[in-house]
Parts: sequence; structure tokens; C-alpha cells
Amino acid sequence: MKDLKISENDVTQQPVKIAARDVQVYYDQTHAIRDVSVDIQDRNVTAFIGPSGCGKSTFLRCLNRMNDTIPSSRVEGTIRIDGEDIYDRKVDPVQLRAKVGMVFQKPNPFPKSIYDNVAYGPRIHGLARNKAELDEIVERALRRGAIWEEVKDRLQAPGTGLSGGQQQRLCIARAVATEPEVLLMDEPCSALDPIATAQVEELIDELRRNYSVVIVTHSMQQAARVSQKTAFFHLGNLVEYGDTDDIFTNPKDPRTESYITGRIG
Amino acid sequence: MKDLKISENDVTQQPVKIAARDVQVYYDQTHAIRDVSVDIQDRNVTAFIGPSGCGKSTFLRCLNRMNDTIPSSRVEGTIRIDGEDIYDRKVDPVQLRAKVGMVFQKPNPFPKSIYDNVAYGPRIHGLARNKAELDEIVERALRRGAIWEEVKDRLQAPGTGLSGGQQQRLCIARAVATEPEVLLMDEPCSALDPIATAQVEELIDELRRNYSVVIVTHSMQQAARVSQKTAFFHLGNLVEYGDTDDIFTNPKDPRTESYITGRIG
Amino acid sequence: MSEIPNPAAPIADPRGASLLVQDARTAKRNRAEGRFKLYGILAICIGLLMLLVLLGTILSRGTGAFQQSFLTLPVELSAAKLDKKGNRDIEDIKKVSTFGYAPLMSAALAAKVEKAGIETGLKPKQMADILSKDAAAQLRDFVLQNTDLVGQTIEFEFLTNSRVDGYLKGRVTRDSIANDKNISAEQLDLVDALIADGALNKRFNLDFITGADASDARPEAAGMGVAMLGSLFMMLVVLALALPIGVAASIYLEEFAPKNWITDIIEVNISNLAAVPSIVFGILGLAVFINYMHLPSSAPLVGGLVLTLMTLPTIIISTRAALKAVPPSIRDAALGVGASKMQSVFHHVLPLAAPGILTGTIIGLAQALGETAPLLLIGMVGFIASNPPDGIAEGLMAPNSAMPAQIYEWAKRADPAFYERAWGGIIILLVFLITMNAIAVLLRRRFERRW
Amino acid sequence: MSDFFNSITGGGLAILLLALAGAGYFLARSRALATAGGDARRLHSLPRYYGTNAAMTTLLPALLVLALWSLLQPMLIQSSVLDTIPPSAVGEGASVNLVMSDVRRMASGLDLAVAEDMLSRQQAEGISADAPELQRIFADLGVALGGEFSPPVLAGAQLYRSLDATGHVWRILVVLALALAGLVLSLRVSTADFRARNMVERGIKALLILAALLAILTTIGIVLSMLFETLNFFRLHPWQDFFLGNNWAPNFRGDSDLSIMPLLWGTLYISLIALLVAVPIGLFAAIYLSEYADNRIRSIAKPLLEILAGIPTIVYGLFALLTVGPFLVKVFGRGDQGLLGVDWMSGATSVLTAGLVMGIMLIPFVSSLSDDIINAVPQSLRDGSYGLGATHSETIRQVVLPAALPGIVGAVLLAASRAIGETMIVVLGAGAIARISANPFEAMTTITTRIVSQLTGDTDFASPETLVAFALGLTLFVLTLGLNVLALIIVRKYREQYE
Amino acid sequence: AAARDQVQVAGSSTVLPYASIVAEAFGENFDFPTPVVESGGSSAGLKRFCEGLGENTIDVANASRRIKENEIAACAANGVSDIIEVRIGYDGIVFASDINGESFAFAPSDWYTALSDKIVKDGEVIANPHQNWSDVNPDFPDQPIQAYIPGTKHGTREVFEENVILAGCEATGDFEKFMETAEGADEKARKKAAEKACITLRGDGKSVDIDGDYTETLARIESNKDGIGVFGLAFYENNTDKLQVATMGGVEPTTETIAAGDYPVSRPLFFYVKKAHIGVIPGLKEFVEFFVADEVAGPDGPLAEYGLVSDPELAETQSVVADEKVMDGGS
Ligand SMILES: Nc1ncnc2c1ncn2[C@@H]1O[C@H](COP(=O)(O)OP(=O)(O)OP(=O)(O)O)[C@@H](O)[C@H]1O
Ligand SMILES: Nc1ncnc2c1ncn2[C@@H]1O[C@H](COP(=O)(O)OP(=O)(O)OP(=O)(O)O)[C@@H](O)[C@H]1O
Ligand SMILES: [Mg+2]
Ligand SMILES: [Mg+2]
Repeated sequence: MKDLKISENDVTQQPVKIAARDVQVYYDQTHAIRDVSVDIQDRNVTAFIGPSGCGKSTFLRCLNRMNDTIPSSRVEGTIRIDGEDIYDRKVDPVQLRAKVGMVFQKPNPFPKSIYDNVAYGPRIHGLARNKAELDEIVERALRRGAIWEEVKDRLQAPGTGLSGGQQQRLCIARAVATEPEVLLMDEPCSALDPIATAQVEELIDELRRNYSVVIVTHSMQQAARVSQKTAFFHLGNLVEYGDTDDIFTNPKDPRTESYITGRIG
Repeated sequence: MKDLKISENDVTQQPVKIAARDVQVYYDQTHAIRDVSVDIQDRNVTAFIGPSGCGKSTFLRCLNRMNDTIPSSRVEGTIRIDGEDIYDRKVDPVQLRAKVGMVFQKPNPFPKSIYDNVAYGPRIHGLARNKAELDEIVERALRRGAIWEEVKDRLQAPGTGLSGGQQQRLCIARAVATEPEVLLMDEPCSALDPIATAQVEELIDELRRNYSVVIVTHSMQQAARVSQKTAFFHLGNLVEYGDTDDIFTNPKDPRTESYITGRIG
Repeated sequence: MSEIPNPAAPIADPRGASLLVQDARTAKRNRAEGRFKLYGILAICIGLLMLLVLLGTILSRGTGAFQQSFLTLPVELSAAKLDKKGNRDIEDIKKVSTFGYAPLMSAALAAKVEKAGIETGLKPKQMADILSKDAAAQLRDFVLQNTDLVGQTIEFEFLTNSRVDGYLKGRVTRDSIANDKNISAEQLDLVDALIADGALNKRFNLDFITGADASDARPEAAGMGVAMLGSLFMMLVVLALALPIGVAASIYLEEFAPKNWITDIIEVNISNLAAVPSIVFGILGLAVFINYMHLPSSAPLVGGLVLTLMTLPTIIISTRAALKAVPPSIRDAALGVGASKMQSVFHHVLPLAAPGILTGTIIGLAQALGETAPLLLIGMVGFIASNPPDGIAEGLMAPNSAMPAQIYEWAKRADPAFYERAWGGIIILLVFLITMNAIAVLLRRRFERRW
Repeated sequence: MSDFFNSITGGGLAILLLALAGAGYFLARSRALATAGGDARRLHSLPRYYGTNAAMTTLLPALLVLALWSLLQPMLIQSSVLDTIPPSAVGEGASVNLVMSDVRRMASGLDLAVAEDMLSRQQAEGISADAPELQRIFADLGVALGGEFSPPVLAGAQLYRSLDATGHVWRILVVLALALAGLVLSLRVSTADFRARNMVERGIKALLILAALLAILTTIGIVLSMLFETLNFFRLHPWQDFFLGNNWAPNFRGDSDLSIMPLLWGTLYISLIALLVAVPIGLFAAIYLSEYADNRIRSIAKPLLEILAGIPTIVYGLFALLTVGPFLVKVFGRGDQGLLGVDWMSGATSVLTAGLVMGIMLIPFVSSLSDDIINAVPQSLRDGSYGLGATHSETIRQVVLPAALPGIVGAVLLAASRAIGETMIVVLGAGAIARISANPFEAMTTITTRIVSQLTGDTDFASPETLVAFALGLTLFVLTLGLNVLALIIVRKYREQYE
Repeated sequence: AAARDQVQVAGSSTVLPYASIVAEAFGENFDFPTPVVESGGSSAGLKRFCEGLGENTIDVANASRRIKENEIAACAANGVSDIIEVRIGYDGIVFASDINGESFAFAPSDWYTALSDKIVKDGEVIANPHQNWSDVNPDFPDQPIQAYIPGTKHGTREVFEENVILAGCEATGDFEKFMETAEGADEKARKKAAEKACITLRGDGKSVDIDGDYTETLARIESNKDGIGVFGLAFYENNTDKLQVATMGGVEPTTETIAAGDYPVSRPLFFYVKKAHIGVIPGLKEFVEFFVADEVAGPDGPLAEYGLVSDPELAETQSVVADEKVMDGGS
């Protein structure tokens, strides 16, 4: 694995949180992810970039086994979180997903009130002892999701009645509320305006202090701004993985270079 | 209307395609759009920018009366396209929408094959005399949507099985296929990678030669790149409207300035 | 790899715990999950078990009806008796009533007994009692169709009496006939001898599937065929009316109707119609279709119309639920490319709602197929032993019964042989139903898709 | 001339109209295309819409007038014929309607006679009542006459015939003229700019509305067909007893206690038990099928369960009486010999027996419809929940079911409706004793079974014992209406719109 | 359009089997199509009969009771004035229990004492205390009382109340006691109240109304072997392998004893014909004549063989039919 070696050379001081080896993903016949091996570090932000349809979402979904919900998909290879194989038969995907939260590409608020949307995770995981604590958790999550000011007066209004960007931030708040160790974000800012984007980026930066964050983005600028590590995918392959600065200033693979400079897609 | 005056001062040589006057939109009690008056020119790209939830989508939907489908929404004021009031009782919203195409914020392909997704519009508008012509239209639209290469081998596969960005481009292709005079695009590139974004921007530029394009975007860069006119919305108000260059280099309203420089949201 | 504990994290946080070991809370939740799933499996199993029990009961009681005992005898179609004028004119032969055929049969049976060397103390008339009361009619029908055979001796398969048939099927035993004045032990001796001779045997009974009803005195001759056609024509009417009208009404209410009190009234009304006892639809049908519109009574057309009214609410309710479930973004997408509301509904929403619509149709038709009460009032329950209709028009207008009505009638009749036929009829009804469902299920599967 | 019109029967007219409509379709289509220079793209709508519009404009008004005319003509003719009949011709105790029906029957007899060539047209118009052959002709033709054969009736019949013939001619003329006018009009407007699609869609929408109104018509029909008899009932029987009494004991000799209360109680009780069986089982089955089961199991189990809805109810009834009832007695009855050692249940027929069996029948109503609804909940909502670490069942309970609630309520309502309307299972499974008791092991009965039995019995049809069926039906109708309004309000309140 | 070509009959489900046997034989032996015989009960049958004249109304109504005055009036109001009443025979009503159970020899008073809601004991009107048949009559076995009697909509129920319960009430002398205790302005009202007291049956489940048909009664006896049910004679005769019949007043029910009037519980069966339809509906007259012909309805005919107690005065009925003699009350 040529790509992998690059990344191994660049290990920083952080321990490895997620280690993927030779991951293959198939949708029925389609081979969507080929031979991807990558080490994602703790207390770091890792960005996945690459042209549309290259498999970023697919790979991201493997990391918390959300792929299990797509009947046609099949995952091969091993992915370890904290050294434990998450595809092990003994692993409970539910527990895994509590640990590895996710924000989806399309905002998908529940058809419930804004409050209930956020309180949902803490409730099922029993994170709050009482209503007051829950209120507090919800408020903190909404603040971190940079949406508190907009919705604080209508917490009981349905989450589906928000604008696209508001819905997306609500989903971020919802994911943050369960306090995951790893947060997977699939283009979390694509529906957001610059200010909200800045707020989310700030949040990501804050999260980085305790958690590992993986973010899919189409914006090189964003990747450059928020991430420490960047992985470039192309046609299902992990082409290059390394320190963000290196990737953007000094890409090793010609494909990466041409993508960053805007020549392939 | 202070804002309007600005825009009127900046009229370029292009004729006015859409003229909105004192538009108000309500969702039940919520006053989502206040007193918006704007002239959108033909053969031009107009960008709507503004923080999330400020009413860009809402206003955009007014322009082809997609708001009619939300029972709680109410539109006041006049919007004229080519001098004809589109809210006139005699106007057929269907005909209007054939003339004013739309790409939605969330990709929403039909659960049909990719081919049928694109062919649908031309079919119901009788744009093709025979199968060969239809094939041609579909291919051209998919090419313009910058997705032809990815899907040309699986035109009969379901449109819903594509990746998020592919779905969005499919929706663009679908909208382009009916050859509208005005194309409304609600954050068309938010799910797209830079290359696809560049292709769509190229398409927008190409469309501009014949049509009027209105695009909602969160990316200032994009607005600056593709649009000739920019409108800045804030809390339902049209704060400022004018030549894109002016808006970005020399905003007249303090709110515009702080948004562009990233201070309000 | 262990994490530094996070002081800000709340108490129940499983932070840092191994994924390979389930924490207590997850284990508890997983047990709840297991239970939940188990309830689902249990529910399905209960449902299927009940189905199995019901089908088992039906099959074990009803299969007998598809078998029938026949006695094969050489009969001399004596020209002297049947065609007294000797000109083989069908009109003249018709004049001989069934009473005129009875002696031919007794004679034939007596001859057979003699030829086979069976000893019996019975008189020819008593011997002939083991034959069905329908036997004479059988023979007469045959002769009327083959007048050229008059004067010859033919081998003819006669139906036997229901008691004899029951004896062959084990329903009637020598013990059980102790008080029975319809059959005697000597007659059973004769039956045994004829079985030994090979003249009397049991075989598959096609007439049960194709024939018409017979009166109470002749259970062995009763068949389901004509009633089946009656049901078929009714279902055609129901399908042709209830499905389009139901879907049309649902489309209007769900997609076009302004949401105001008028549509509320219609909506409530429709759910309410679903709760109207089916016999009330019979009252309505009698008043409107027969007394007011002067349609013929006992006609499958009227039955179909009544059942249409009865099924409509079921179809409308399920169709509306299905339409409601189609995501609004699909409608937006269609409108956005310039489709009219109507086109968006017919091109996109309706196909997506098709599985739900078909489910409603399956359930509605199943209900209509098995319904008796409303038919009672429009004259489709009773003794309607007409011939199979010649064409669609006659099929719709000529008096006919329906399968459930026929079953209901048979179940009421005194002779236990009818009871067996009622269960047999239920088997036919179910086969009919399953065929009907299978078509709809196949269709439904083509439309099913999660988006 | 009149021969020509006579030769156009109802069917003939319909064919003529259809032919006109067909011609309209093709003419309008090609005319529209012609105005657009043969280029369909320049048309406002697709060419077929122009054709359909023309066919529609030709057909619909003509059919509407035809229908109205056919409805009104007999009434008008009747009133003018009645004017000519002297009051003396209306026999004692007979009503005007009776005479009128004789007139009609005789008129159709005369028509028949003409058709069969037994009378010439002139004869039919001029023949007098004492003509000897008339009686014979009528008998030959099979014309039943109620009253005496009187000259005024015959005169009335002759007038009836002539009016009818005139009406027939005019009807054909007017209808054809309308159709032609529609055709010409629609052809004239079929130009490129004409909004043909809008017109066609307006037509389709009218049809859709008509379909929805059919439900209202049915309701009106049901109410009307029961209202008069209900009023008759209340004329014979005190309403206080019916609504407020607590005893149901119809009696041949009259003077019966006919109170709805015990029946209503039985209805609610049995339906409740049935729903307690059907809703959990059905809902869990639906959840399992749509969420857990793989496609193969689902595609087998769902249709299998649907068979339960199609098994004739008489089978369920016998099942209740012969299998479930005795089993329950074995469990809950027989004292020390029973399985539980209790003696709560003596007979096989009870509320519980009927409720259980009815519940089984209703399983597919809940399971199949709910399965479809649950299946329609977008996958993205499930993903959102899984992504937060929710288990499958938590997702179902807290996200999927609430989103599917309106549809599920609809399914449950349908099941409840069916439970209220069921007869055979109750007759055989629940016994026929009307009483108010909370003990589920006792026999009870329901309103619907009483309607059926009172209506199909041997009692005198004008007696309160028979008429009570109508009052029961109408009351049940009003009650379920109330329940449905309630359900609507509840669903409105909890309705959640996804996406 | 030509008139409807088959005879249409509707009404009582008790008459239905006989009517269908006749209809079948008629269809076989005449050139007319087999008549359609609908069930639905005497009430519904007569109602449709009285709806008017013409081919969309029925020709013949079967009834297990005589037509009532107000029904005749309702008929007349709709133009159905000339009605021919035809009595076809009698329906025997028998009491039968499971073949393997105990045998019974009843008197009407036993049924009254077992089933009435209130009985007189030691001069007091008390709620019926009897639980077992042996409480009713020491000669009876110690078997719980469980009676399956026709529902109140059945014509049979009327006969049961009249000939068994009321007769029993009078036989035990309870009737007089009820007369004494009854309230009422005059003799007639008191008598009515007393009758009502006699025929009000207990509601504690010892007596179960059967609203279905005899097969249901049979099914109930099969599921509860202690049960005793009320059946039609024809039904019993077809199910002698499952049922044993009880004697009433010492007489065993057979077609002969009933025809002779020895067996007390039976009822006449009728059908009613629209005279106006005779000669109009093809085959109507022939059908009616065939129905009452000796070889059909006579003591040796198929109807008797099936269980109908043939009318000793059949000849009179035949002449009524032959002369198309309408009922009084008609014009
Ligand atoms: N269907 C609706 N019902 C009620 N309120 C709505 C609805 N849709 C939007 N709104 C409200 O109207 C306001 C404007 O919404 P809109 O979708 O136009 O915002 P936007 O500018 O497009 O935001 P974004 O960039 O996040 O998509 C918001 O406050 C939103 O909550
Ligand atoms: N459910 C599915 N069934 C079949 N193929 C799928 C499915 N989801 C994704 N694919 C295919 O797998 C490939 C990778 O998809 P994926 O969604 O991972 O792309 P992506 O990198 O996230 O793209 P984008 O940036 O557009 O979201 C694409 O070719 C896509 O068409
Ligand atoms: Mg993606
Ligand atoms: Mg928006």
C-alpha cells in the first residue's frame, strides 16, 4: 500500500483511533471502495476529499457500520477502533454508533419537535438523570450546533419546518448531544452559509480537543482550514493520505495534484 | 425601497426578465419575506446570498409559484415575468414552471431510471418527435449536467441509487432538459465536488447566453465567479441588490458588508 | 487503548469502554430489542398458525366434497317408454318426465344385481333407492342430448344417494343408520356387494366444481360452478368500479381537495361507511338498484354494485394512506419541471402509492368475495339453480348466486352431505381468493420500493 | 321520420355520441397540429390533450343533458298524464301512484304489442278499452295489471305513449345538437395557444370530485333508506325505551323491550377485545415484516396473512363455536377439571370467544396496511436514528411509528369498523343474549347481528320487532360517525409530516 | 323487452327446502326454467311480495306463518290486491338431544318449568331456581338444563311459546296464579300480562336463543353434550345418527302423528301468489299447481319424504289453486 506508507511516515504525536485495513465495499456488483487502508488519529480532524461518487460517503458509513442498513452493501477487510475490530461478531453496532456519531449528507431531522430531535440521543443512552439535565444537554448541543439563537423560542416547533441550513445544524446538534468519541460528518456545511459554516468549523475545532472528527467536504478551503489530516479518494481508491498541509502544498500523487488544482473530477 | 433604488441605478444593458415588487411571503403567522422588490435581468446570472433561514429559498420558490404547494404559505405583492403578473388568476402555474425551471436544495430524483428522470420533462412538454430525438435531448441534458460520463452505461439504473452529488447533477440535467427560459437553482453545488462545481458553473455560464439564471449559494466565491448581479437577503429583507462586483467590493449596506466579511449570520 | 476520562462527560457515558464488551445499559437495550423482535416473530407465527389451523380444518372437512360415488349400470333406453311415437322427435321425448325414467333405472339395477349374482331381499324399488334422486334427471338430460341412442343399451354412471356416498367416505356407518329411515342395513349389504363387483366406486367429482346447486333432497348433485361464475361476475363489477372510483376519490381528497370542512365531512363519511354493517348496504341496494332503478333482482350486476359500495371505503382509506406516504419532494420535483399537478399525481405519486392501493384492493375484494349478508336482501341467497350464463350480459343480468351465499345455504341444510359440500365450497372459494390475491401480490411486488 | 328516431335506442344514441367524440378527438388533434405548423413543440399542450378535450366537450354536456332529461321526462309526463285522469278512475283505497303504475305498465304493454306486430301503430294509439282483443294481447305479452281495466287508464297510457315518443324525439335532437355544438366549439378553439391540458385536467378533476361525492351519495342513500322505517319504528315504539332502556327482548306478540343499550355494550365490548387481539399482533407483524424480515419472508408471509381476511366469516364462526369456545371452556371453566381449576366460563359462546376469533380475522387489516405505511417512511429517518446509536427497536418505536401514525390509525379504524360490522362470528361465537355485563366469559350480542336477525326473521314486516332493525342501523351509523370524528381530531393532533 | 322468464319466489327459510325441491323437479319436467327461490325470512319475503306488481317484483312469497292483516293492507296499498293463499303442509317441531346422551319424555309443563323466568312454587312467584332436569321432574336424569331454542325472529319460536311454554304454564296452573297477581285494568289486559309472564324465559344462559339455523343448534349440541335443542322434523330425520328425539306428551314426532294431530307442536307452512302475475309470468300457474299436486305434496311425494307433514286437506288447497281463489280482504 503505497498510500498507506505515506501516512505512516507522517504520524503525529496523537494515538491512532481508527485503523482501517484493506477495506473493500461492494454494492451488489459495484465495487465502490477498493483496498482502502487508513489510520485516523484521535483528537484530530481528518478530511475526506475527492470527486463526487468516489466513495467518501460509503467509506465514512463503514466507520460506524451504517452500511449495515443498506441490504445490497458488503464490507470486507478490517476496521479497528481503539484496537477493536468493529466488524467483529461480538461488537454491537448500536454501541458502536453511540461511540461513533454521524451527521448525514442530506439533513434528516425527525418529524418531531426541535427539542425532541436533540433530546432523542441522550434519552436513549440515558445521559440525563432528569428533565433539567436534559434541558441543559439540549441547550448545550444546540449552542454547539450554532442554532440555539434561531430556535430557542420555538423548541417545540417541528424540526422539519426549518430551512435547509437550519435542519443541517439541527442534525449536527443532535449528533453532538450524544457525546460521541468519534464524529463522522458527511458534508456538514454544504447547506450552510459562511457564518454558520464558520460556527460549525469552530465547533469542529472545539470537538477536536477531546474527540476524533472525520469530515467529508468538497471545499478544499474548508479541508485546509479545519483538518490536520486529509485523505484523497478517487474512483473508490484512497489515493493519498497525509498531513493536510503536505497534501495541499506538496501532493505526492499526480491525481491528487490535478484534483486540487482542479483538473480531474 | 432603498434597496431597489440601488439596483435601478445599476441597470445594465439587459432587459428585465423578472420584476418583483413589494413581495411578502407568510408561512401561517411567520413573515418570511418582507417587502422584497427586485428586477432580475435576462441573459444574466443573479445570485441570492444571505445567512441560512433568511428566506432565499422561499423567495426563489415564489418566482415559479412553487410556493403554491405549501398550504400554509401566502404570497403578496406582484411578480412579473416578461411583464406578465405570474400571480394573475389567468396564469397557468404549470406553464409558468415549464418556463421557469427549478433545481431544489435537496436532490430529489424520481424513483425511476436515470433516463426516465431526464426524459420526463421533454415528454410531458412534447419536445421530442421521436425516440431518437428524445435520446439526444437526454444525452445533451446529462452532458450539460456534467454527469453523462458517469451514468452513460447505466441509464436504466434507478436515479435514487446515485451518490448525493450525482443525484444533484441529475436534477440539474432534468431541469435543463425542458429548456426553460429562467432557471432557478437552489444551492445546486452544495453537494458537489470542485470539479463538478466547475462544470456546473460552466453550464450556468453557458445558459446565461440564452436564459436568465437565478442561483442561491452560500459560497461568496461562487457568487463572485458566476453571477453578474447579487442580491443579499437578511431576515427576510432584501438588504442590497446590485452588480456583483459592486456588492463584493463596495457594499452599501453595513449588514452586507459584515456578512461578506463574515461578521453576521 | 484507554482514554483520559472526560470530566465534562455525564455519568452514563460509556466513554472508553470496550466495544467487545457490552455495557449494562446496552445489554439491557439489546434485550429490549430482542424482545421487540421476538414479539414480531410471535405475531407472525400466531397469524400463520391460525391460518394453518383454519386451512387444516377446512381441508380436512372439505376434501371429501371433491369425491363422489357413482354406480355404473348398463341401462336399456327402451324406445317403448321414451319415444312412444317412435319418431325420435325431441319434443316428444321431452314429454317423458323424470318419473318415466325411474322404472328404467330400477330395471337396470335389478338386472345388474341378478347378473352379478348378488343375493338380496330388497324389492327393485328399494334397491333403486341407493341411487340419487337426481339419477333420473341425469339420465333424462343425457337422453335429450343423445336422442339417437334411444332404443340402445348404454353404460351409464349414476350418482348414488348421499347416504351411500357417505358410507363409501366413512361418514355413514352401519351403527349410525340405526334410526335412519333413508337407508337400511340391507341396502348397505347391496352396496357392499356392488362395490365388490366393481360397479360402485368413488372418483373425482368434476361436477362439484362446474355444476349448479341442487335441492335439499339431492346433495350429491349439488355443485359450485354456477355460483362461482356469479362471484366472478360480481368481482368483475367490483373491480371495474370500486378500484377506479376508489382511487379517483382518494386522489381528489388527498391531492386536490382544499382542506376545509366539506372535505372533512367527506373524509369522516368515508371512514364511517367502512363501519356500516354490510347488510345495510343490502338495504340500500334493494332500495336503489332494484326498487328505484328497476334492475333485476338476484342479478350479479346488482350484487356487484352493492359490494362496490361496500368495498369503496376500504379501498379509499388504504389508497389515501398510501398517497399520504409519498414524500412531498417527489411532487415538488415533478412540478419543478413543469408537470401539472394532475401529471405529477398520475405519473409519479400514483405509481409510488400502488403497493398500498393494491393492498387495499386485495383486502377489499377479499371482503367482497366472502360477503353474504347484503346478498340476502337483493335475492342472491337461496336456491338458484340456473344454467351457466351464455355471455357477459347474461352473466351480469341472469339470476345467480355467489360462492359465499351458496356455502351459507349449504351449511344450513339438513343433510350432513351438504355440510361436507359447504366445506368443499370453502376450499373452492379460497382457491379463487388466492388466485385473485396472487395476481395482485405479483403486481404489488413490482411496485414495491423503498426510496 | 319518427321511425328513424324510434330506431335510435339508448345504446344507439350512445354509439352515435361516441362516434362523434372519436371524430372530435382526431379532428381537434390534427387541427391543433396544423395551426402549429405541424410542430408539436409549439403547441401549448401535447396534441393528445387537444383531442381529448374535443372528445370531452362533445361527450360530457350531451351525456349530462341526456341523464337529466331521462330523469325528468318521466316526471313531467307523469304529471301531465295524471292531470287527464279523473279522480273517479282512482279506485277506493288505491292511490294515484297505483294508477300511474298501471298506466306505465299498460303503455309498455302497448309498446310491446306494436313491437310484436300484434297491433299496428295506429291501432295502438286509437284502440279503445272495450276492444276485446286488448285483454288477450296483454295476457299473451305478459303485462300484469293491478287494477281494473278502465278506459281512463287506457287513455292515460295512450297519452303517455305519445308524450313519451315526442320526448324521445326531442331528447335525441337536443342531445345530438349539444354534442355537435360541443364538437364545433372545441374544434374552433383547438389552436396552438389553447390550453387544452388545463381543460382536460379540469374535466378529470370533475370526475375525481364526482367519485368523491359518491361517498356522500352512498351516505345519503343509506340514511334515506333507513330513515323512514326508523321514523315508523319510533311511531310504534317509545324512543325512551329504545335509547335509555336496558333490556332487549323482542317478542312475537308485540309489546317487546327493544333497547339498544345492551346491544351497544356488546358491540363495544366484543370489538374492543377483537382490537386488543388484532392491533398488537397486526402491528407487530407489520413491524417485523417491514423492518426485520428479509424480502423473501416478507413476500411470503404478507400474502399468507392476507388470506386470513378472505376466509369466509362463517368458517371463523364455526371455528369459534367448535374449536376456540370449547378450548376456552377447558381453560377457564369446568371447575376442578379445567386447566386453571376455575369455573368462570360455562358455555362455549362468550364475548371472549368471539373477540379472539374476530381479532384473528382482523390481523391482516392492521398488518398489511401498516406494513405498507411503515415501508413508506423514508430511509433517511431511520439512518438518522441509527447514526445516533439507537437500536432497531428504538428507531421503530420512536421514529418510524410516529411518522407512520396517521396511516396506522387509519388501518386500526378500518379494523374497528370491520369488527363493528361483523355478524357471522358474533352469531356463532358470542351467543345471542343481550345483556350488560363486564364479564368477558358471558355470552352477549351486537347491534349488527340483531339487525340481520330482525330483518331476516319471520315477524310481521311492519311490526316494531322488524322495524327496529332500521333504528338500530341508523343509530349505529350516527355512533360510528361520532367515533370517526373523534379519530379524525386525534389524528390531526398527532399528525407528523416527514421530509 | 319480454317479461322475465322464470318464476321468482322469496321468503321463509323453513319453506325454502320444500320450495327448492319442487322448483328443481319443476325445472326438470317442464319446459319452463327452474324458478328462483330466495331465502331471507317470511318478513322480508312478504315485504318484497307487497312491493307492487310487475316483473321486477316477486311472484310468490313463502311464509312459515299466515300473512297478517296489516301486511295485506300494505300489499293492497301497492296494488297487490288479489292474493292466493296456499297452505302446503305442516312443519313438525321436535326436541332432540345428543344421540349418546340420556333420553327424555317431555310434557309441555316440563319445558315451562325448566325455562320460564319466574315460576310458581308453593303459591309464591319466584325466580326459576332449577339447575338440573332432575329438579324439574324427578323422573329426569340429573343433567344440567341447557336448552337451545329458536331465536325470537323465528316463526318456530312463536309455536314453541304458544304450544309448549304457554300450554305448560296453563297445565301447571301457574297461569292462574299469574292472572291473580297480574296488574291490569280489565280481564284482557291481565290475561295478556299473565301470558307474558309465562313466556318470559330465563336470561341466565340456561336457555340460549339460536338465531342461526338448525345446523347451528346441532353444532352447539356437539360442543355441549348436555344440550337439548329444538329442530324441524325434516332436519332431525336427516341427522338421526347424531340426535335422538324426545317424545312430547308421550307422542313421538313423525309425519303420521303430526298429520293426525297427535303430536302437539307443529305449524302450518304457506305460500302466497300474486294473481295478477298468473298468465303473465310464464310457468307461474303451472308451478303452483305442480307444488300442491298429489305426487309432490301428497303423503308419498318427495316433500313428505323429505319431512314435510302433508296437509290432510290438500285437495281443498288444490282447488283453491285451480280456481285462482283469492283471499278475503282482497277486492
Ligand atoms: N414550510 C415551512 N413552514 C413554515 N416555515 C418555513 C417553511 N419553510 C421555511 N420556513 C421558514 O421560513 C424562513 C425562511 O426559510 P428558507 O427556507 O427560505 O431559508 P433559506 O434562506 O433558504 O435558508 P437555507 O440557506 O438554510 O436553505 C425560515 O425561518 C424557515 O424556518
Ligand atoms: N445504495 C447504493 N446502491 C448502489 N450503489 C450506490 C449506493 N450508494 C452509493 N452507490 C454508488 O457507490 C459509489 C460511491 O458513492 P458515495 O455515496 O460513497 O459517493 P460520495 O463520494 O459520497 O459522493 P458525493 O460527494 O457525491 O456524495 C457511487 O458510484 C454511487 O453511485
Ligand atoms: Mg456523499
Ligand atoms: Mg434554502
